[in-house]
Amino acid sequence: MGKVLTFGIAKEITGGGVVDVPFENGITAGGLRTLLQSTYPRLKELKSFALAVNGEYAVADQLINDTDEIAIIPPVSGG
Amino acid sequence: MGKVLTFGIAKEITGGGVVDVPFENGITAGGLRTLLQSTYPRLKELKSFALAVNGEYAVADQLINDTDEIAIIPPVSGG
Amino acid sequence: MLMNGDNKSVSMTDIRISDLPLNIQSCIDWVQSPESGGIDVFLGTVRNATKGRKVQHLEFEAYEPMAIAEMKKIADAVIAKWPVNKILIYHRTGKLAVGEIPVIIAVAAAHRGAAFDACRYAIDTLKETVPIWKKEVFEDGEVWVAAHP
Amino acid sequence: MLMNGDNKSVSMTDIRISDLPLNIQSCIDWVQSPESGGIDVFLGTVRNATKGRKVQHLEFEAYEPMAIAEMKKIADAVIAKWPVNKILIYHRTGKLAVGEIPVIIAVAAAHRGAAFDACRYAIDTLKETVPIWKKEVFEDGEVWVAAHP
Repeated sequence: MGKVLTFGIAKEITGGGVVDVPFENGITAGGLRTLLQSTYPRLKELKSFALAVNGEYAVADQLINDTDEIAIIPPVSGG
Repeated sequence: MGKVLTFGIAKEITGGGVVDVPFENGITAGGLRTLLQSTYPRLKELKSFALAVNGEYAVADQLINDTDEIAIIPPVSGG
Repeated sequence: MLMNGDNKSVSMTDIRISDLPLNIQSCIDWVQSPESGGIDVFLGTVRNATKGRKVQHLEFEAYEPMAIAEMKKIADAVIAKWPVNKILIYHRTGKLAVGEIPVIIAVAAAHRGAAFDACRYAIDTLKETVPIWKKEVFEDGEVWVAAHP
Repeated sequence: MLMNGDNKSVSMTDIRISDLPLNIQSCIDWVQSPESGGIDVFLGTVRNATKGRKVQHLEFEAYEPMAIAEMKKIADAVIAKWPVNKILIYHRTGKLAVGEIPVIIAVAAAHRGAAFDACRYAIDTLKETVPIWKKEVFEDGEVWVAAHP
């Protein structure tokens, strides 16, 4: 179980700025992404979304622990 | 005989902001350019210079009258 | 003054996220220096319409620590790629009315080519990588920009 | 309001030569409009050195009526080539100290690509065609820039 920060449309889809997600320590970023999509199916409607771990974009095979700061990054639109 | 406006280094070379130049009506811009170079040989040391007639860059075969506003345009360096 | 690469890079860059209006003149004053011959400044401005739909206002949200880090990466890449003297990147958050300025990027360089290239790279990259999100609010609804295909 | 092509072009452009300092914020305010999503601003600044030689100040001289006409041609070309909303070109004359701003070009457009391209075209062309001359004054002499090979 870990906390996941959400922003923009992901915050609306998940219903909160921080959500609890039941993942095991050592899950990959790719695995967590799939878990998030099955927990919140509307994430699949997005053009794309990335995960950030400790403030950096995560790569798919990166391992994640519940002490990491994890965030869902929907398509960015600054500027 | 007509008046020629001068700017920048051309003003220094010719010794004045407006100089009298003894040309005949109907001289071409190219002809006036040659006349100016023989009157003020230091103009030949410039990287280039153009003539303007009535506020427009002149082409070489353009005919000039003493009622035209004529100017020597040394290499520009605005900005 | 002794400076290592990192300190030098820090003194050449000013990166900020704020919910307050940006003072353009102050931004320009900061990047200007006697060594620079040209400054390119890009200002984003809130348009009144998107695809013919009238925009009432925008709302910007940032994942601030990561957004600052990504903006710093952009500034560092600019300094590595072009001979520029200073780069400033400010982005606003919160509610912005039509005509307000969500982003300003200012780049000063000895020669203008580097300033233009670096400024354009910076805004193009910011729009691709920096975790900031914009919601367009219309009379009859709202849309998170670029969220859906 | 009825407008023909010429009047429209005039209302989209602000061209000026002045021996007074330029107010950057006013320039930006003038080009900004609710239809624009981006503004690119180029500022020329007086550098403190040329080829290692210390500059004391610059002096700018213009053949004013022709310079204004050439600057208008640039603005008209910009409007013909790119979808921009407004373009402003100001150039100073007279004596300018290091750090002062001889030229400002500001271009507003719906999308940033046009603003960048147009602004860069405008300053590049200004430096080639507009009859304005710059003298660099050093401690021990002075040089009309670009005059000699």
